[in-house]
This record gives sequence, structure tokens and C-alpha cells, in this order.
Amino acid sequence: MSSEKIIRPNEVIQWFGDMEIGGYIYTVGEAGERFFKTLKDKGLLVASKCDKCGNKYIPPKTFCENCFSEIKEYVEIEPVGIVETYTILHVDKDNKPISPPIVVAFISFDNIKGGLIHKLKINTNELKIGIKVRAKLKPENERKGNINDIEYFEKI
Amino acid sequence: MFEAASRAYADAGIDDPRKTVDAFVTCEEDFWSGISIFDEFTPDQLGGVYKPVYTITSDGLIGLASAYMKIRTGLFDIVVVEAHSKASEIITLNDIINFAYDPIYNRPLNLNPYFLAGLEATKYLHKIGGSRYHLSLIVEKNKTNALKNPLASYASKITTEDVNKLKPIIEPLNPLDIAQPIDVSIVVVLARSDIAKKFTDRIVWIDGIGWATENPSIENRDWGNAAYARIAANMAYKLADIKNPAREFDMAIVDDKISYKELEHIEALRLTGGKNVLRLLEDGEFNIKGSLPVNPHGGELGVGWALEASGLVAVLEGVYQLRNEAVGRQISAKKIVIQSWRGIPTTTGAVAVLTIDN
Amino acid sequence: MKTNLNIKNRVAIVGAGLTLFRRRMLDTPKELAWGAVKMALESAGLDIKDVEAVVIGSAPDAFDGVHMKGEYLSDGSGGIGKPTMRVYVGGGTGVFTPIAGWWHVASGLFDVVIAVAEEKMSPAQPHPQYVFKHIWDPIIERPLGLNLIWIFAMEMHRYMYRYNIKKEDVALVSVKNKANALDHPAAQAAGKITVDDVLKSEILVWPVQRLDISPVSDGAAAIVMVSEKIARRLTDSPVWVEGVGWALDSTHWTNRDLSYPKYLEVAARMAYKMANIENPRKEIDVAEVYDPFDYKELHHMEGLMLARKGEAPILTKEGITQRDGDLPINPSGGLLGVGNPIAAAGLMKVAEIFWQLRYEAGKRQVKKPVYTGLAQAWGDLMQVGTVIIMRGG
Amino acid sequence: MTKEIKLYGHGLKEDDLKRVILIEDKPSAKYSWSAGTAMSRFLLELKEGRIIGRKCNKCGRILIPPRMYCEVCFRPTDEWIYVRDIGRITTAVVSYISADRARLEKPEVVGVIEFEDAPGSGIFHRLNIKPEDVINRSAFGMKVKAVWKPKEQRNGSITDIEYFEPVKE
Repeated sequence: MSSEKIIRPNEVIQWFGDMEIGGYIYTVGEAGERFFKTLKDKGLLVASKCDKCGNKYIPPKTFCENCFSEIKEYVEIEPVGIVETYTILHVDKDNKPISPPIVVAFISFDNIKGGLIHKLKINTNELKIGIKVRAKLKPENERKGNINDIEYFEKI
Repeated sequence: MFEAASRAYADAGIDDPRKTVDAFVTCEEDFWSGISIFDEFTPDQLGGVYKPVYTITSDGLIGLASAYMKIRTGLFDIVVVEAHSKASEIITLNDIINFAYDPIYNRPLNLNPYFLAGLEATKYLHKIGGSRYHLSLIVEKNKTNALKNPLASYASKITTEDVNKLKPIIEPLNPLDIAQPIDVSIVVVLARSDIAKKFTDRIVWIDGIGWATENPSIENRDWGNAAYARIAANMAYKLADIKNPAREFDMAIVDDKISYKELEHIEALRLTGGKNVLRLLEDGEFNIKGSLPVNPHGGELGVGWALEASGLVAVLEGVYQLRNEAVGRQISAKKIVIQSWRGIPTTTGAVAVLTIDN
Repeated sequence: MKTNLNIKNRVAIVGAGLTLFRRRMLDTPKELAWGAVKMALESAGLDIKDVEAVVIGSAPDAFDGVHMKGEYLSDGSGGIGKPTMRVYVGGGTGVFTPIAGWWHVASGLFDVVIAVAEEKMSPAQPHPQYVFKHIWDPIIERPLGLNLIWIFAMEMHRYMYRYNIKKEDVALVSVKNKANALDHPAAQAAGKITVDDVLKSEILVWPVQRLDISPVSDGAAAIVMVSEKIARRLTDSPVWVEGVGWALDSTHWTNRDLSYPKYLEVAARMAYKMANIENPRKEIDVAEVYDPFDYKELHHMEGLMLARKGEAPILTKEGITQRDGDLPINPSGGLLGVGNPIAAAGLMKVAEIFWQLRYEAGKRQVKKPVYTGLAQAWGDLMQVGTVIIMRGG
Repeated sequence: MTKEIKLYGHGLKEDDLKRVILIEDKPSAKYSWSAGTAMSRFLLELKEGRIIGRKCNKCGRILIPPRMYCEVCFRPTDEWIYVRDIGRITTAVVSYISADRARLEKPEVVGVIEFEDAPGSGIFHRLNIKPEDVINRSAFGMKVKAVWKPKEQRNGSITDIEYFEPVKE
């Protein structure tokens, strides 16, 4: 059994379209509100802390991944962490070359589960796992309450 | 899809799927197809009108797991699983992948979505003491293996040196470390054991199957350790009564959407028997003639990335190998393990143990 | 479809949970899923560590605005480090999720499974309705600017024409369900309204008026499904899943007669056969049927064979489908009253039957004694029926 | 579960959107779908002002829109068949709103037309009939014919038909 093949392939029509709408607006939840308002107003990071098992999370979560309890406690920390891993991107989202390349790292914070993915401003020959970095924030009046209020992390 | 289904039914000896098949599974995500509620468009082409049809928004091997469970309930005798890729119809593929990231903490960084593969590759190579050379070995092996596979789209006679020379795009990865998309539709027919025997004498058995999600939050996962594959393998091994995975399989098909993932998955499936995975790779133990051939069909680096059909591409190769139909790349195999991963940014995958009677 | 029904393992529901249903929620989709799962686990007396597998149900990714939504929801759903899969049959997903939960347990592979459904429609801009632009065939339907209300209006009108049904008779459903929802703690669109209010509400697409339609919502629902062995240990009043059924019609909706949901009849027959039900009108004590539009409740009652073709409006008019009637339909308040976070709304219906069969529905408890209940949902391109039948212990 | 129980969730009113943090995104999701053999032929015939279907010789149905397989018999369909652009209305509605829910100045009538030459096969399209005829239900069963765009304006799309309008019995 087989279906009829295309007789003249040039007569199979290509139809262009999309699956887009006007866009999306995401709310960030209670923990997100805490995180971004603190980042914007104080330049600090916020972890949420489970009072049942003691786990702390960045990004902060309203529920504990470990014991599934509701989390209502938050702690503020300095935006200083350790590079857990990194990559150097030579292409942008559309695979077009970018110069200079962008360094991206996963940064963890002392005694906190999780961490943040962000850009790193660094001389690439200094780049390695384990270095200590600090967030460089945008000037206060340019912060909007999102992850790009941090311009990048830099080595200290 | 109609054609793949017709061929699968013919291969299984099913004359009239409208009468014989009890349920149909499709594996697809809306944003791969460009249609909200892709499930709407499935029943006609599979023979599923007025039948129990549904979509698993996941890899084909997880769809297969759902069919496996359904047969085990006793309510279903024959279940059909379909998965496909029409990647060529997606104009903005990177944007779609990016849309799977967390909208609050990750997506606003506006990066090439493969950044996560770069981060994890760095971490993993650091952890095992591997280098760019090892990634190139995998690329060479799989693309060369693919030369013997008529279904492969990205086969080439490339050498490790050639791969090493390429400019990195997302360090440490270069373009050949990342599987490129293909179009395909694969249909698999599953039947309860006593029913299967009525249709064919070349039955491939699912001895065990497992699947798992580790953690969707990229900040909270176990970096450089494919926990989802380990959990899924534990489940599949338990069902199949596998005690010593490093010794019991004649070959393995593991997911290599990004080159380093092949090694990470080999480790997660406990296929090294305590030996160093880099040494095994260097010594050619994963080659077709090695002690544990891995991806003899060329893997996804050689065959191509089939979106949610990846797992069924692995099943198809497993069936060819077990039935002695893998011309040019045949391995004498009675018991094999296959594994799939859903690709970045997921930590979801599945493992199955397949066997054939002597 | 089967020669013999050889089902080895019984499956029970032992807990249920809901979040609020609202037009717009602050909480992220993960957090909504967590809220429902947490409540379901607590009501079952179980801990997250007892859960062996998770089934997630959610309708289009284009609402929440995340590709691979099942993956995204898995942590809030309790699926970290577990076998987790998402199932999807459009609007029918809410009732399909516990059907998938049923086969997880009935397969003998798992003893404790969570079935959770979540939908956050509010992120989609400028209005969630825009998402429905993309459910049509991109080539022969989308260019005509089809919208969702059109297609339902076409089905509604065909149904009304075929059985000579008046609008005021259909409106009674909306009046009943919105009033029922006054007693529901999650409700978003409860209210005391009259048939006149419905008939005078804004005409959107004749015969559909504003009060014929359920709202757009954010919300989540979850249930805990367990094997018989675990159920006996946990509770004296498990609710057993006795029948499951679903079926899809052809994609080509313009090639069908829209006056009768044949696919739902096929799905219902599958579930009735499994539950050994021969006369559904007599044997089903209470039902939650899918009511995104008021006419759909009537349409679905007929497809489920709870009423003869064209008879559902008469039963409604006679008060038989009220909470104190002989065949209470949607005692929760349904989608019209409680709200319609698509997949979550379907699972909310299953939760309602669970509470009804345990006599835990409080003010919503139906008057008659209840032993067998049914929940149903519907979706894709007016094409899928999903049915679950449950019995009290 | 009774009314008194407190459920999880934080509802937001329209006004609250001014005070909470919002993250915006507009993903690009573009596709070029292959219309397939059957649909491509259908579209090319529309350009010529003709409607074509596929016939299944087993069940005898003529499928419109055409498919290369019959979903009922699960076998390839057998031949191409032209049908007249005449049919009957099986359902019709009057839309007072646009797709983005804005009120329309002039209401629009749409419906399903079942082709006279292909029983059971219908398509969705616009109808040039009076809204009153829809509301009083006289539109049901009405015989209609396609009104085509001028040939030079047709581009092989369903919109090559402008609408269907009533014809005398």
C-alpha cells in the first residue's frame, strides 16, 4: 500500500504562516516579586528558604523542591558567587557571528541551591571554573525589575 | 504519516488497522508543528477515526512507554505509536527552542539557545578530564558509522583532525557537535505477547522501559550528570531484570544530539563497568567492532535530529539490528539498550531494553 | 474493540486539590500546579516522596507562553526525578489526564500517581482568544479569519435547528450552573442570573451571547491515584475508577453532522462497557459534563446517552438536572460558573465527582444518594470526547 | 471540599497589573508548511475557478477538502473528481465581532456548505445572505453557489472564492 506520489513536485505548494499572537506578558509570582523588587531597589539577590528542610533557593521558589512545603521566608544576599561552568558564544540567537564573543556562566551562591545564568565580562584567559564573581548592576534609575538589571558578572 | 503507518501495518501483518488497533499515540509539540492542538490532525492519517487517539507531548520513546503501560492494563491488545519531525517547515527553529526556556530568569538574556549545551559540555569535560579531542572522536565515529545507513542524512568521511580544526561556535562546541534536523515519520506497532505471536514470528520484545524528568529549572539540575537517564535506566533495568548493564547488552543506542551527551549517557546507563569512559572511547570500544558498539547507525550526529521522533529512530535501528536487517552495519545482537533525550533545555528522557528470541 | 476485558489492577482516587480559578493570577504556572498538588496530597495524607510518577495535563502551550509546557510544569507538579509525562487532547485533556493516571496504576508499574492539570491563559496578549487563531487548518481555514466562537456558534445553531430548540431553553443551563457555582470556593463566574439576563447579554455570534460562554481563566487541579493495596491502607472511602473511554473524530469537522457528538457516544460506550453499565440514564447518579458553552452541556448529555437526542433541553427545563433533581448535572457550577482554565477545568470536574461520591461536597452535595458518577470533557476541533466513570466505596 | 476551605492562588485585578512586575516576550514562530499533494491540487484548481475532490471507490465518498487517503476505509483514494460549486447550507451564524473581539459595523455571516455533488463533504466559508435568514433559521438547507474573485485576482487560496450566495432552486 502506498499513496500516490507527487506527479509534478513543483506543484506542491508551500504555505507560509506563523503561530504568533500579540505577545506574552508573564507575572513572576510572589517569590519573583521579592527577587526583582529587591534587585531593583537594593541591588541584592533574594533566596527563598524552606523552614522545614532548610534548603535555600535562587531563583527563589514559593515551594520547596525537596519536601514540597510552601516557602514564605526570604533572605537577602550580596550578588557574589562562584563560576560553576561557562561557555563562549560566537553566534547570536539566529546563528549569526558576533564579535566580540559573549561569555556566559552559571554562577552559584554560597550554601544556596541553584544559581543564576548570566553574562560574564572577563578576559577569556582568566576564565575558569571556580573563580569568584560579582554582579555589575545597571544604574538604579535604569533598572526595570528583570534579570537584565544585572548587566553582567565580573571577576573580583 | 499515512505512508509510514501503512508500511508499519504491512510489516506487522495488520490488514485493517481500523478493526485491529485498539489505540493510537502521537508524539508532538504544538510549536514544532505550528498548530495549536496538533492532536486535532492525527486520527485520519493513522486509521484512528472514532478510536482512542491521543498525543504525548514528548519523545517517541516516552510515547512508547505510554503504549506499553496501556497494554499492561489488560484493556488494550494492540497500540500504535507514531512520532514525526517536519523540522524543514520551521523557519525560526532557534526561536522555538528558546521559547522552551523559563520566561522570567532565562529567556530575557536573549542568547543562542545552545548556550546551555556549551555550559554543560564545559562542566562535563572538566568533570571527566576530557577535551575537544574526545568530542571530535565521537563526531568522527558517528558520522562514519552513518555512511552505512541509507536513512542517514549527515554521514561523512570526516576525521577527528578535520573536526578539531573547525572554529567553535559555542565553546567548546563547533557546528559538527550539534545534530542537525531531519524530516521523518515513524510508526511502531505494539501488541500484547500472545497477540503478537499471531501476527509475526520475528517479535522484538520490550523487556523493560523507563522514563524520567530530572529538573526543568536549569539552575537546579545536576550539571554534568544525566540524572534523567540514570533514573530511567534504573526503572527499565529493574523491569528487564538487568543486573550488570556493562556486560549484558550486545550494543547500545544512546542520544547524541550534542556530541558530549553520548559519553554522559553511556555513563548514566552504567555501560562502562567501572572503566574510564574516555579510555573506552579512545580505545575504540564503542566502534562497530568494539566491545560495546554505540550508535552503529550513526546516532543523531549522523542520521539527524528527528525532534520528538528521536526515540523512535533509535527503536527502528534497534529493530533492524535485532532482526538482522541492518545491512552493512549489522551487529550480532540479542539484547540491546536504547535511550533518548528530549534535547535542550530539557532533562527528560527514556530508556528501553529490547530483545529478540533465538 | 476488545475481545475480553481483562483488567488486573483496580485504581482508586484518594485525594483532590484545586487552586482558585481567576481571570488572571500572580502565580506562575508551576506555582499553580504546586498549589493543587499540595492540597491533593494533604487531603490523601501522603507526602511528595510517596509519589512514584506524575501525569501532567495542559492544553495549548500558546496560552502559558512556554514551548514544551509539560517539561516546564514538571517541578511544580511534583515530578522532579520521577517518571513524568504530559498528555494532550486539546480541551479534553482535563479528563484525559486521570485516564492516563489510571493506566499508570492499572499497568501495575506504579502504586501512587499524581494527575495534575494546569492552564494559565492570561499571559497571551492581547487576549487569550488570539491563541485560537492557530487551531485551524493553516491553509484552508486560517485565511478566512476563523475564530473560536464562530465554530461553536455553528455547532450550537445546527443542534438548535435539528431539534428545534429555543434559545431560552439553552440559557437555563447557564442560569443553573452559575447559581451552583455560588457554593464553590474556586469559583470565578458564579452568580444569580435569569434566563432574561442571558437573552439580553451582548450578542457575539448569533446564536452565542456573552452569558452563554464560560470565562477565560488561570488555575490548576490535581488528584492522587493509587493502587487498591495503597487505597485500603489510606482510607475507608476510596473512589474507584471503574471506566475510562475516549475517542477522536476526523479532523475534517466540515464533513460531519454537527448536531450530534458521535465521537462522544463512542467514548462513552467504551467507558460504560468497562464499568459494566447498560443503562446510563438509570445507573449514573451524578455527572459533570463539559460546559464551556451552555449548549454543550445539553449536547454532551445526549452524546453520553444520559438523554435521548433532542431531549436534554426538556430534562433541564423539568429541573431534573438541578442539584436536587433525579440526574444532577454539573453540581460544581461547571465551567460556566467555576471558570475555564481549560485542562484544569476538566480535572476540576473529576475532583467534584470524587467529593460528591464521598459526600464531601458540602453545600454542593446533591440531594439523592450517589454511588456512580461520571465526568467528561471535550476538545480538539470539536472532535474528542473523554469520559471517566467513578464509584464510591 | 466545602466552601470554607482556603484555596491557593493570588488573583489579580486589571489595576494590579500596574504594580506587579511583568516580563514581556514576543517569540518568533514562523513556518512554511507543505500543502501536500491533495491540498496543492485543490488550491491550484481554485485558481482556475474549479472545485476538485478525491473519490474513494470503496465507500463511494467524494472527499472535499481532498485527501490522498480515505480516513474511514484507511486506503488510498482513487481518483480526482470535479464538483460543481453549488451546495446547501448545513449551518450558519451571524458574527457581530471580529477575531479580536471588536464590534463589527456590519455583521458577517459564515457557515458550512455541503456540496450537492459530494454528499457529506462540506467546507467552511463566508455567506452573502441576510442575517435575519440565519436568525429565523430559513438559511438551513438554502441552496448557494460560489462567487469567485476575478481570475486575475485569484492566487490559489480558499479566498479565491469571495463567498457563497443563494441561487434559485
